[in-house]
Amino acid sequence: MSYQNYLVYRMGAGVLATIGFYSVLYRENKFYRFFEHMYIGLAVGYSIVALWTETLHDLWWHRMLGAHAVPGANGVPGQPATNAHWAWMLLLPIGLLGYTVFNKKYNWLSRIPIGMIIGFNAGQQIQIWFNQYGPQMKDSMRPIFPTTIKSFFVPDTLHMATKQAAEVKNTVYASQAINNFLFVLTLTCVLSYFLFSFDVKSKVLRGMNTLGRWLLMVGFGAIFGSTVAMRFTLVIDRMYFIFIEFLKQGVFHR
Amino acid sequence: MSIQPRQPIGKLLMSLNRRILYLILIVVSTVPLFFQIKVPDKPDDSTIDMYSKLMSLPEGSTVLLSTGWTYSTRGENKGQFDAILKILMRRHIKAALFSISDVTAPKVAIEEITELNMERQKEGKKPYQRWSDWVSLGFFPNGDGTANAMSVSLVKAFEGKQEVAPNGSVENVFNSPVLKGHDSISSIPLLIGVESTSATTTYIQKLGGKVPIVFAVTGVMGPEALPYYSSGQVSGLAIGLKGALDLETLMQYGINNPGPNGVVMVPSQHHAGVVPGFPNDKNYGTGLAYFPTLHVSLALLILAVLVGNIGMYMQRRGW
Amino acid sequence: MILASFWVNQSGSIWLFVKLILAFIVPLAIFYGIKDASPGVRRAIIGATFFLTGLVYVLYLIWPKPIHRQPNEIPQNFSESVGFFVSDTVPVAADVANIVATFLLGLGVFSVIKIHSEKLARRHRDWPFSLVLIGSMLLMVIFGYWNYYLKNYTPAGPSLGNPANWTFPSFAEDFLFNGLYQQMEAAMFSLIAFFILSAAYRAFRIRSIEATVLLGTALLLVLRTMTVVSQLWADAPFVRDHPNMQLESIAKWLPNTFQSSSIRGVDFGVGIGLLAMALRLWLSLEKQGQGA
Amino acid sequence: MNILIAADWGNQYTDTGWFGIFVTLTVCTFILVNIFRSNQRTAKGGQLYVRRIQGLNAIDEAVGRATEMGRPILMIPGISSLGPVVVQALNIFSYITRIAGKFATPILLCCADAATYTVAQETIRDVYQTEGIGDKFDQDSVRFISDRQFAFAAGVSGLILRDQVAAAFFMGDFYAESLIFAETANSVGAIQIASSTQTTQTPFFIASCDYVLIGDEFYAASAYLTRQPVLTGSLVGQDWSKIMVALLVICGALWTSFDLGIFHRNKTSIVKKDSQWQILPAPRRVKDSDTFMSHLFNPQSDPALQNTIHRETLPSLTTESGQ
Repeated sequence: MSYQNYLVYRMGAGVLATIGFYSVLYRENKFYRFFEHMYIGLAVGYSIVALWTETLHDLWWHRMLGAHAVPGANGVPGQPATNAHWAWMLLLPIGLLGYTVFNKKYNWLSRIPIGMIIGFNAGQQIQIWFNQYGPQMKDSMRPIFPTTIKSFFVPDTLHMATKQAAEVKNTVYASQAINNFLFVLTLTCVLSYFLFSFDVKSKVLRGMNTLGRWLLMVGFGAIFGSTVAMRFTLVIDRMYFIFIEFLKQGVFHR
Repeated sequence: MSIQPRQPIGKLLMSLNRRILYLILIVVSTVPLFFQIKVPDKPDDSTIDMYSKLMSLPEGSTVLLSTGWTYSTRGENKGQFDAILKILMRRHIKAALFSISDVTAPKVAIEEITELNMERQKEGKKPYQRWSDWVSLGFFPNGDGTANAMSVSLVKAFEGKQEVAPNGSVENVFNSPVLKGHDSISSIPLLIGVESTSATTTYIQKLGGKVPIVFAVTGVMGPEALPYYSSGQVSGLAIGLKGALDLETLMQYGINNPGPNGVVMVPSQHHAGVVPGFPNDKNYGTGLAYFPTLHVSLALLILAVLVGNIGMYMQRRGW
Repeated sequence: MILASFWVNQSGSIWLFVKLILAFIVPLAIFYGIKDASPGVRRAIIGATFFLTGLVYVLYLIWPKPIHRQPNEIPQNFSESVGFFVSDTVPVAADVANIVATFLLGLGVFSVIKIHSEKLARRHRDWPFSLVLIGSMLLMVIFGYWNYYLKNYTPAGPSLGNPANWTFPSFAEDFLFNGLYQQMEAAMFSLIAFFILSAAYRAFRIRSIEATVLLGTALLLVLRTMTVVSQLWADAPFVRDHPNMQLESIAKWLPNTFQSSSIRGVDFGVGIGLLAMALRLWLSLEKQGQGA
Repeated sequence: MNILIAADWGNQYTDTGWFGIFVTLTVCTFILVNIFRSNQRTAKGGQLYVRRIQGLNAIDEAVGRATEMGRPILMIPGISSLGPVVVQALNIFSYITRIAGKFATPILLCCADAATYTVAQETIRDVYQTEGIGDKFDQDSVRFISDRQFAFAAGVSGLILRDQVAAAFFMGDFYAESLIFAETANSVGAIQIASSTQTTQTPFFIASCDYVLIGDEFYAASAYLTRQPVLTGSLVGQDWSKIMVALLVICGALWTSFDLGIFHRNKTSIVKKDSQWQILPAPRRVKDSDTFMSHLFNPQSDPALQNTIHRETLPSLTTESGQ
């Protein structure tokens, strides 16, 4: 069997699986259930394979045991030896502690490896907070007053000289100032919506709260709109796979 | 939810059986695939920024190419990945491929490069060689940690990763022409991420400000990545299938670039200056292939929403 | 040149193996010793675990980082030693968390196998499907490792990049992985498109101001993606003279002005919430999180 | 002497590198101070106010319905790896489990991460034990499905369809699979309460779930449900921090506006480059990068520092990194 023929069979299996999954759109059935269980089996199996091949071998085993030097031969350059770091072994007993979780009496020991994972993760959240949000704070501090009154809208820079165009970029026009004001207002209103520990009695704050909720909906609508538009691509891709790649190109060689 | 003949029409429109909608969607997203339809495209500013960034890389430099997509988002990411790689191949830029979001991603990416190489060979061009043009660093399960380590030192982050050299020996990736001498992230001119997960956020958190970053993301990650683009943390962004089509269009026409008949096909106020395209190469891929079909599917969505609302209106009126 | 020290040994040396065995047994012995510790001690041990692991990253944030550090540079003073230590530890810490988490995968696999083998043993209604699950898992594991072995530990390994040199295990692995697994993933994911359609049909009704605002924005952005529509719009008589009225300009203005800002507003809140949660966990202020 | 100080303090504190750390520490201080205040107030018998969160009031209703129908409650703590988000989700779930346990309503908790599975197993068992119904705890009610995103989605939707869950709680980090879960649960008529820390997924939950916790409400949930002083205190601290951020943004916007000049543009004759002020040959107009806020948020490093530091290296190690 040539590789090309194999590919057609491989695609055929994929098509069958796709149809199996789509059958759930009609209703839950045995065909779907078969592929669902096969899928989970393959996925768990793959995780078991990746566990060693992608993580433990490179990150742990190789570093722990090191490697001997390989002498060069036949023009192939040799490789230097790598050092062995025994301390990596300490992680194995710690990891094994996780397995005490099913024991009623000693299950507290499983909190040690868990504590390490959560601890590292929690520390990281503290470390990265400003790096993630700082630049966004800076960007939100947009100038809310125009620096020129020559024009309301930003002029067309398409036919301008480069220097002039750069000048336009550094100018805040009235329309931009209004947009920037709306930006800051939206941000503040949305933030005020998420204040939990104040009993909002003042009318202004309450108004801001409601406005914040509406503006949030604009944001969510925009997310939905831009996402939904692209999600259909996935189903189109499947159809392309079934009808063009498999049937047209694979089976009928057109 | 079944449809009964005696129901008033308003209620009927309001409660269409979902299976009918599903069936229509399948038909609608299949039929147009068989026809070659041309649709107009006006590239987004963020994609224009991405393209100009890619085109301004010095030839022969090395970029980090993070790939996070698998078959699950093939529809969106394949087109973007192909376009980016075509640009890198044509401009002789080296790439170090790796993933922090999915184990299978490097494998998928390598298959994609193989496919593109076959295309190149058909066109009589030099293939993009593993080891001398690109290396695969594989998957890094702890994305946060790896990105953090990358900010400290690339050698430490990619420690122990090996590749097969042309003479058959397995060697450290830092011996390859791609990564030789690139010990620190500061020597890398660009990090490109083709992602379908929030690995984008990880890169911003850990590597933002240390290296210029561009992303090609799926539609759903677009809104998440957009704030980073507008704050300048990301220098360019291609979103979803539109992003793929935009990149393809830009490769065909360039930016502010007069074509053979003197007409500027992609004018941009946002980007000053002319950036050339590759008018003589095969630029279009899945971006153009899927986009017309997407139009029809979206029309169906709008129609479905309209029908539901008309039904509700009619029911309120008692029709 | 290999530097042998307390932490580093030559690969394959006797000392390495002695240390490896000790490194495995001694912690186990310690854990065995503390297994009956009093609740106060337990809490202290767990609290210390949280604190010390988190401290690495907190120090990485607040401790001055060494400037332009050279390889093998000797720290000049205490502050610099700590700085060096922390920036050396950060990449290692990531791997440590990773490796420990990987060791726990066995627990998850155990859970899967237990549930399905019980179904098999009890001849539960769905037992054939449990058989399919366990069978496909075993196949994947067998061929996955077989292929890995062939690729990495046999002389023919490097040539397996080319399908022409494949033998049965490579084909089987490729079939399971690329033929079935990847395609199933794509199929599962693409179901979302169907669900989006039915969710939009059901939920997008003009009921309240909020729903209308959401619907209106969403539709506008969908229309903008349809370049044919935006082209037609741009050619309409009034719009032609007012570029700001183009669908694209509106669809750009809306996200830039309202979407980015409102998401940022939510994200600032989420970020602070996450920071607070992390802080509480790190300092063990949370009562429930540790199950204590 | 100068050299030593530079090496001592590192380049992150030169120029405005201190600012980010300062803001982070301020937020941390707000939270810790308020936790302390809240603890004190509780000791005196008082309690802090927490505003109503609609989605959380529906928890009792959802559990009640599941009990009536005798069908299980499904809980999913997101698909991210173990971290604060998952712990918070499990906090909410332990509250739900407590109510469900009282009525002996069956629960199902599906995990997409082995470490999460470990914690969940432990947390849920703990809930049953403290409620004194430890013998009712079924180990298999907490399950690991798969750590691959869509295999997890397939497994969970299979469970939803076959077990006909009556109530579903999706809390934590959800990505694309959010809609698969929500629509599948909707098709079997389950009450759904959802929350995603991924803002991009919230609209999908809004479209197909009964109640949605938006953004930060997820983190406020455990404080709202349990009224523990530590949690409510922390919530007040978070609010202070949010107000600080809002004020920072507003003041920054005003400051930047004034720096740029209103209506007629300001000019500048000095600029900061490589953290040193330099005099320009001729004054020019102010750019955004010249503003105070820009300087504050974009620290510049001084290249001169890097060359002047005296270095000693271990000579014997220069060839081998020792790694």
